[in-house]
Amino acid sequence: MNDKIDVQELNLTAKDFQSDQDVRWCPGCGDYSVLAQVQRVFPTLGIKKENFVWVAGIGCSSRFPYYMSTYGIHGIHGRAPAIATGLKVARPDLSVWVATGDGDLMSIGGNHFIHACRKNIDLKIILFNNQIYGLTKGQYSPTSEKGKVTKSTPFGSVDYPFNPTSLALGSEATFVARTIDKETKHMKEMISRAGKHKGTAFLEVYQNCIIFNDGAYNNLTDKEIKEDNIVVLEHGEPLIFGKNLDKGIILDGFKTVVVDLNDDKHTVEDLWVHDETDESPIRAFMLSHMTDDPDMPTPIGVFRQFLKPTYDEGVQNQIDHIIETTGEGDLEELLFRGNTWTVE
Amino acid sequence: MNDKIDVQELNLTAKDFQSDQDVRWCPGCGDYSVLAQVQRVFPTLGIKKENFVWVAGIGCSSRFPYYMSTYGIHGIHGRAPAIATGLKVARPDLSVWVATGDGDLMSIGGNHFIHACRKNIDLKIILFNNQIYGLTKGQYSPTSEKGKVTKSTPFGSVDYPFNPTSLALGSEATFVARTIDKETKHMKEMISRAGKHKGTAFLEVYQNCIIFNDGAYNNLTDKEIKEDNIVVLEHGEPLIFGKNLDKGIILDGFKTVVVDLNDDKHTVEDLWVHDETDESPIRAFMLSHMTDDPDMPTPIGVFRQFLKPTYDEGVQNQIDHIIETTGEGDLEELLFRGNTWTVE
Amino acid sequence: MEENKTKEIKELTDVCVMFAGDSGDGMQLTGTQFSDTTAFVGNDLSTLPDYPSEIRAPIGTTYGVSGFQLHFGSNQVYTPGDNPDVLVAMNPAALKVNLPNLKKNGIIIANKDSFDKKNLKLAKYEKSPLEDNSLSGYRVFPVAITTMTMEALKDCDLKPKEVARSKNFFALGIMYWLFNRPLDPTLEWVNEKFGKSKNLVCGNSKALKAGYYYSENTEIFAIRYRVSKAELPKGTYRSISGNEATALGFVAASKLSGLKLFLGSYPITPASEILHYLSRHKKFGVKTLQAEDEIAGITSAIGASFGGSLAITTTSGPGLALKTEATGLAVITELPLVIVNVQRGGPSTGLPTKTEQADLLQAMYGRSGESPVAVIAATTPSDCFYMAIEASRLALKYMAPVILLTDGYIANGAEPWRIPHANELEKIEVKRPTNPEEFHSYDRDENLARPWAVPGTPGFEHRIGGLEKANITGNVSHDPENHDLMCRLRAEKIERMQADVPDLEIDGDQEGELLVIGWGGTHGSIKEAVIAARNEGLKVSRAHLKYINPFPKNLGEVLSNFDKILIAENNLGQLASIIRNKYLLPVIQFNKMRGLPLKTYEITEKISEILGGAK
Amino acid sequence: MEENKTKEIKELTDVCVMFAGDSGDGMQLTGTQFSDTTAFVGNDLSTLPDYPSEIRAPIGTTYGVSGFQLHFGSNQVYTPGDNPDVLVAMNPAALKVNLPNLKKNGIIIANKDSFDKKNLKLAKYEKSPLEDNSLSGYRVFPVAITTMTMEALKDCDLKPKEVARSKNFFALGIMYWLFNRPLDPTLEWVNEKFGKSKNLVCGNSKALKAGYYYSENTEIFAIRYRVSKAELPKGTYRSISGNEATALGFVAASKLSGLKLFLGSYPITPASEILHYLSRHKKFGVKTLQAEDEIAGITSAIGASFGGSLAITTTSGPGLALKTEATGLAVITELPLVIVNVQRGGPSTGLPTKTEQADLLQAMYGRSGESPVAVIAATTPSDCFYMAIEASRLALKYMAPVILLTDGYIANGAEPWRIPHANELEKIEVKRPTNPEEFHSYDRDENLARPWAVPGTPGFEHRIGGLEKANITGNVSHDPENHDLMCRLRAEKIERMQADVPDLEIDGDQEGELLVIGWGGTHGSIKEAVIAARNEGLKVSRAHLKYINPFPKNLGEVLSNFDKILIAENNLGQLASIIRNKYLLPVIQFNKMRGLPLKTYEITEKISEILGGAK
Ligand SMILES: Cc1ncc(C[n+]2csc(CCOP(=O)(O)OP(=O)(O)O)c2C)c(N)n1
Ligand SMILES: Cc1ncc(C[n+]2csc(CCOP(=O)(O)OP(=O)(O)O)c2C)c(N)n1
Ligand code: SF4
Ligand code: SF4
Ligand SMILES: [Mg+2]
Ligand SMILES: [Mg+2]
Repeated sequence: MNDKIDVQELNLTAKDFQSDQDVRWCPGCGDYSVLAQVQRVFPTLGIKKENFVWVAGIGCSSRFPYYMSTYGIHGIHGRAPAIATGLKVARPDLSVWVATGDGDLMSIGGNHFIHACRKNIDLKIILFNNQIYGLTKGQYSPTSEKGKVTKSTPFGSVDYPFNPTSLALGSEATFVARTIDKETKHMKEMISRAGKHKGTAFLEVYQNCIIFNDGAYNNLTDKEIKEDNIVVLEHGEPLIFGKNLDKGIILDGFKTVVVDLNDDKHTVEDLWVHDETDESPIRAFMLSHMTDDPDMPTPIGVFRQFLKPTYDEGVQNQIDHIIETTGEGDLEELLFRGNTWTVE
Repeated sequence: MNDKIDVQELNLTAKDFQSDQDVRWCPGCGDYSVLAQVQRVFPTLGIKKENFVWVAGIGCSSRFPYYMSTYGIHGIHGRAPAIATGLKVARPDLSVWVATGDGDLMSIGGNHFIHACRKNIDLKIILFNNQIYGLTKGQYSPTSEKGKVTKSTPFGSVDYPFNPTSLALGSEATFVARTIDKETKHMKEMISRAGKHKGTAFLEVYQNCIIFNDGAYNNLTDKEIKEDNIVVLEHGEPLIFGKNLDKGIILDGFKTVVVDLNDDKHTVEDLWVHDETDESPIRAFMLSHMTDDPDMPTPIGVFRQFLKPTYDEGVQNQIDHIIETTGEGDLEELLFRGNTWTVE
Repeated sequence: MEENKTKEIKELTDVCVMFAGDSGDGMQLTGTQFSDTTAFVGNDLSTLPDYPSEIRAPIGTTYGVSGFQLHFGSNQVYTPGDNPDVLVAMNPAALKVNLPNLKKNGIIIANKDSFDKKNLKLAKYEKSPLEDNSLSGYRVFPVAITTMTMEALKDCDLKPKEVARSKNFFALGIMYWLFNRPLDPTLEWVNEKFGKSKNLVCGNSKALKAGYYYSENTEIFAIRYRVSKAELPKGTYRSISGNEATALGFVAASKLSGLKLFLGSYPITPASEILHYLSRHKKFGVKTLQAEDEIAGITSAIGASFGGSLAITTTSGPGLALKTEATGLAVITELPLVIVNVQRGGPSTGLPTKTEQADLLQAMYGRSGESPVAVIAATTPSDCFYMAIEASRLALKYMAPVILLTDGYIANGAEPWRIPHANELEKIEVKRPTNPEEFHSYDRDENLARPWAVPGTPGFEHRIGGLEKANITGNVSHDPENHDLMCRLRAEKIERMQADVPDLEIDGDQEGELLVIGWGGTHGSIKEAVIAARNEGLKVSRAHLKYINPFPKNLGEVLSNFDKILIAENNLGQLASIIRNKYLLPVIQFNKMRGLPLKTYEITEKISEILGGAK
Repeated sequence: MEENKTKEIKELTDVCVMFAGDSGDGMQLTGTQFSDTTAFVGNDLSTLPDYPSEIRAPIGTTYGVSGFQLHFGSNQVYTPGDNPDVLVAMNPAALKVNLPNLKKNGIIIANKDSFDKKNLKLAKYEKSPLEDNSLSGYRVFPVAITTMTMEALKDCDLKPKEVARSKNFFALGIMYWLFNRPLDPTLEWVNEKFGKSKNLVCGNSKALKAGYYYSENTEIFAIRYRVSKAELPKGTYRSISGNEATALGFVAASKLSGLKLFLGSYPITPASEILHYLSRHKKFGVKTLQAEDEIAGITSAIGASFGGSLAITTTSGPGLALKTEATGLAVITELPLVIVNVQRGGPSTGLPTKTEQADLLQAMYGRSGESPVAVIAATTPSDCFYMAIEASRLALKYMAPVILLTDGYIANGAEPWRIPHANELEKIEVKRPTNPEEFHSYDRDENLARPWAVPGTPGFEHRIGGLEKANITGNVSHDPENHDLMCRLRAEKIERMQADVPDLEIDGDQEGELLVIGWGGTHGSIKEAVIAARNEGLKVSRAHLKYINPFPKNLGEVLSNFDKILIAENNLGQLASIIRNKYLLPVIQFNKMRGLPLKTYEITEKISEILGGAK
């Protein structure tokens, strides 16, 4: 990507990123909050407005590009990561963002997702995970909990959900993070960090669908209880949580255990200190698995950030190197190359 | 699946599983060895011959069903897990096996693979991983190492490979194992264990493609060095390897470290003891990541085996329960159900 | 219920009404209740739900308007009507969107309370149309629906939001009064639906009654209308939508064939309801798999078909596109499979909630290689039931994939259906090979069908797959002559289905100057248009195709008996191109692609134009 | 090289030879060398590689036979020939498979050493056909190729395996002698290819020479043949296959348009080589992405197209099927995109290494909704170069997807190509909108193309996508009339391309009794068949279509000038159905689906049959 430009010089505001189209999500939908934060973060990234592109699939959340005044493409269901891959590989100078839903990315688009992660394409993928198919009016999704009663599972689903962060880590994603629609400040930071990462940045947003899956994240958004159910990951900091910041997480072999900092058995020193930069994804994978564990709080924040060359720059470098060392291609030479003969 | 039948009674032999079709792989191809072991294991599983079905996609390896005298379907590229899912859900009484390649399963078929794992469909998936596209004559695959020079990457690939076992674990597969084409005894055991697992059983076979990627696994098959490069996982046993069984693996926090059992610093007691039955996939994930680590030996064996209800039985149970409690459906009743009125 | 003697009652043969409001106003529900009651009192009817592709587009905007159109009468009714006689507009946006369509001098019942500054602005009205005389060509009845509903419900102990949500029932009450319909069916429904919450029962019942009695007791309406019972064939009836009928048809086919039903599907508008309906029928052993995508939907069905199930997959256009490759696998493996495609507006995502008929050529030709499949189409909501059975029968008898085309209009629309008895439905025979000695996987019976041996049957172990197979033996074969033969056999097999296709019937004279032809869901529009043309004194015949591949045997002959052929389609001429190709006839086309059913009057005009005007 | 004066030399106008052996015997390489040398000496030629779908099917079996057929002559040569005059059979299986095709009295050069018990049994011969008189209708030359190669190479210090692999060059040496070709080009090639290994250079050169001198010095062959230079247009030539030409064409189009080339593709036989060739051209800034599947292949290309690249995707039938949905997205977003489909035998996996023309209808109609694209087809290996440029030009000028059809035969087959100079190729103009004030994303120019504004350009930020868009503004629109309009505009845009389509030329009389029509890769077979028919005294004209959608302007008129139209296709009549549909003409069809090019003589027979026999 181009060198960052001075933010002052760009002089952009959130308003500059609002498109002239009316936003058509249901009143109260969690998607609004993501839109607002993105519009707030974009002016701060040091990237020219015309160099942002939003790519989406199909779903409520995938309407996102229409509401941004950047370049954008509303693609077909599940294919946003692949469209974005082509765009980014062809144009490494652009900042390419993907807006997608849990059906779009985890169901039909699963393959493109894991391959984008594997290749470490420099994309920012924002997953609006509402654990439901919104746009098609409420079927269960691959992130819905087992036993979910929906239109397509009237007696409860019998399959197990994906944990999107685990899948991303299994696919070797270099930036894996999570936030919640209601935690706007936290979300803003996560979007900004994703935007600054070089490589595939995967940000899962827990998003409430007020119509078809209202309250799916109540335990993480209800003011009364949320602090006991969320642990905020911060690099270099111990894993502390709870209303009174009196709970912590320690490691017992390969098990994470919640401890009470008020009993005299444990102090802050004993706690697991978060290290997001670890090259090995093991720690991040453990954190991710805390999500599935009813005894553990749900982590939000950056699980992992690790830098390695991206696919798109690899492709570009190969070309640049060859042109540098052997010169640019000449069509005439190419046409007449190899075994030729002449008829007089 | 039906209750197992007495093996004696079935009285099947390897020969009973050989089809009348000539096997058409290249002489020396690693696929032969898998075929031979499968034909040896099948008579021992206590399943009637007519209840086995092989499903495959497209690729050299995917020709597998033609060479077995069981029921079989040679599908289309990448879709074997989905075909097999439909078959198994419709017919939970069958033992359904998938033969697939690294292109078939990890490239075009990635989505069906991760969803089969997620749902825990009772399938046995055998991945013939030769790190190359064989049938299409030698393009790199998603498991090829970075920098690989092939017909489609004449200057070397710039993407990173999948580690299939990591991906399976990220998708919550309940049985994850690996073996090597040349290790026939070990392979036989792995096939047998996969066959006996209830749930998605994923077995990766390192398979040599003698034509397009010969020697990809030389370090694991060359008699001279292989013992220093492989660690065989056995449940309840410490991780020991090396020609003289004098190396071991210990855990240093989240890092695996190779130690020399001959120096006086470590004894067998210090070593990591393999526990394949752990509910949490963290340990298995660490083992899987050893594969990517040049300082560590490559694990073969069962990384993880964990039992939870399968999707196909969940579907069947729901139906059985409803029929049991409310009776079988009556068409006449269904047609005339709800608001009706009569015109005289 | 007593009739109010003081008001004039006018007899009508048919009426078209439109309920329109915000996506959150419950218009679909209101429309459905009115339909059910109307069916109950014995009218014939046809409906057209029409909603935005957003779930709840912002309140008060024109693109958030949800509508439900309903046409009912004392004669048979074939379409939801071109133009409503009555418009119920719950807010300014609803008025704005639907006014252009309303008949001259039509009735507008408007919720006066919602015509406030905010809503007027959202609908982009400068002034209130209720006050600026712009509606002078209509009979306008502004009613303070919101206020009166609040008033009526004040004792029900409901939250303001809940009260607001009940105002649609006040409007429904008005309409019941106006068209002389009983309240009881809806009151019963309310009791059943909300039984658990006394307050909601109170609210909805009171709102309904309040609307009714308000109309009766005030002077606002001078006239009431009566639409007498239609003369319908004797029998027991229910109201049914196309998607529900399709689902029921497959459950029936499963029973009739003795095979378990398997559906592999991925949700997509407007096909998802088939998945929803079928997933309820566990009692019938129906297995539904919500797959990870459309490809897994069809390939899982292929797996289930190999396993011996009656296997189906359901989708809409973009999903059918994704199923093309796998359909080819079903063709070459010669497995029975039904693919239901509920057509919607394309190309690509297009107009996802609107209707269209433009997937016909995709169904016919959208596969690699010579890859013939049977293609049939349902004509009305209830016809979906029979065509689902028919598709299953053909697939099982000929061991081949069958594509059943319906469309968003008949899938969502509803009509009264004279329910057949289970024992009136013909059984579907399923043959299984019995002698392992003589078994060859690509042997053929008199219909060219190969034997269907299923896993679990000892002695019949065999392998099938996507590589070309030798005829009879089923071994992989690269033999050039065998490939040529197999390509022709697969095509021939579909041709042979013609034996099962009923002759095409002509409505009207068997020969003459003009025959109007359509297929699938345009049945009602064309039928009504032809009736209208005849009423204008025009001589015109009509035929409607349900079998496209293969065509009915007599189609060529039928066509040859008319001087001119008009083909009316909700696409740019797809059936026309197939007919031209097969019969080399210079057909005339009528094509509109508005995402809506064809307008009857436009077809009538076209007929009139061809025949040189009304006679 | 001196000619051997003692042997008779016979002059021939054209010869068809077949090199056949085990998949591991190097027959493709041998054939290619013979072709290159033959082209080098100035013959015209046409080739047909034919190999099994297994990589190395078990040695000695009939299904493991790999063949390379080559037709060369002193006149222009249009096909690889129906029946070989000479068969080189490296083992019994190769003889068995190819004998049925050999001309009566044809020459068989057989590697006697391989006709041992084991190989005879593998080929299912009871006795050696070299000894049982069963080949009496042919001129058989059994040669101990293996033994003599071993003898010749004993000083090269090669492993036995390497020696065995050189025997194909011994056979090649025989053929060079027999047909009077120089050894030098191949010797040079050997030096270049194996330069690093002295031993391999030694082995291959010695084997080649040994074969040559063996033929010269023994009495085995009494006659040599000469095929004189063909009269070819002046210029510099190279031998080129269709896939290589396609790749070169796109590199050229990239240069001519000034756009970077992006290929998103997934490997599939017989299209993979285009990916292979293009991935080498990094010097030209070409970016190739080997995608995870065909859907990612095309959607990544759509992304790249949005980003301003010349974007293409390449595949074969089953892959085209997977690209259908995304093609619809390219249609509705009106982005330039070229989709190359190298057709192979279908349906499904079918005959993956064989040729066929049965994806035409899929290309035309295989998408949901009304989703028109341009469809053009290349006729010969070298024509692929020009058609790749043409496809790019149309896509860029009209902002629309273009499908370019080639097939396995022309993709793998090779012919001499008179190389054009880069400056002879017409530039491709690419317009970019310049005034942000006046920019509307669905505005249209005189060709109905919308403006192509690319990310990174300030002031032109806009959104496109799969939902229907309002004409001009490009806003999402559910307006019924707009949808109808847009469906018609998209169709009209493709129609307008007709302005760029050259008139169809007729080979032969401009009117008459019979016109033979074909399209794409059957060009050579039909041309040769028509020449043969004329040689029999029949009057017949010929025309070959390269543009199918839209057709050339004058096609209707051309067709109307003939009493009868014969359409010859390697499918069951796909072009015929389109022509019948458009022109309502009762065309006669000639269809064969054998996975091979059409046989010239069969078409000639058909012509003769239609015209009532030779005159
Ligand atoms: C090929 C295809 N299949 C199915 C659909 C129907 N469809 C549209 S969005 C969607 C899923 C929406 O769920 P999600 O991605 O979670 O987004 P949300 O609406 O919840 O934000 C589906 C199944 C489609 N448009 N295209
Ligand atoms: C839809 C489709 N795309 C592509 C192909 C071509 N193809 C056949 S097999 C294959 C990959 C083979 O690699 P792998 O799965 O690793 O199997 P192997 O041959 O190595 O055993 C490909 C790309 C195909 N047959 N169908
Ligand atoms: S349906 Fe749910 S996800 Fe969609 S816009 Fe409404 S609230 Fe949001
Ligand atoms: S090409 Fe490779 S994988 Fe395929 S059969 Fe030959 S050796 Fe085996
Ligand atoms: Mg969702
Ligand atoms: Mg492979």
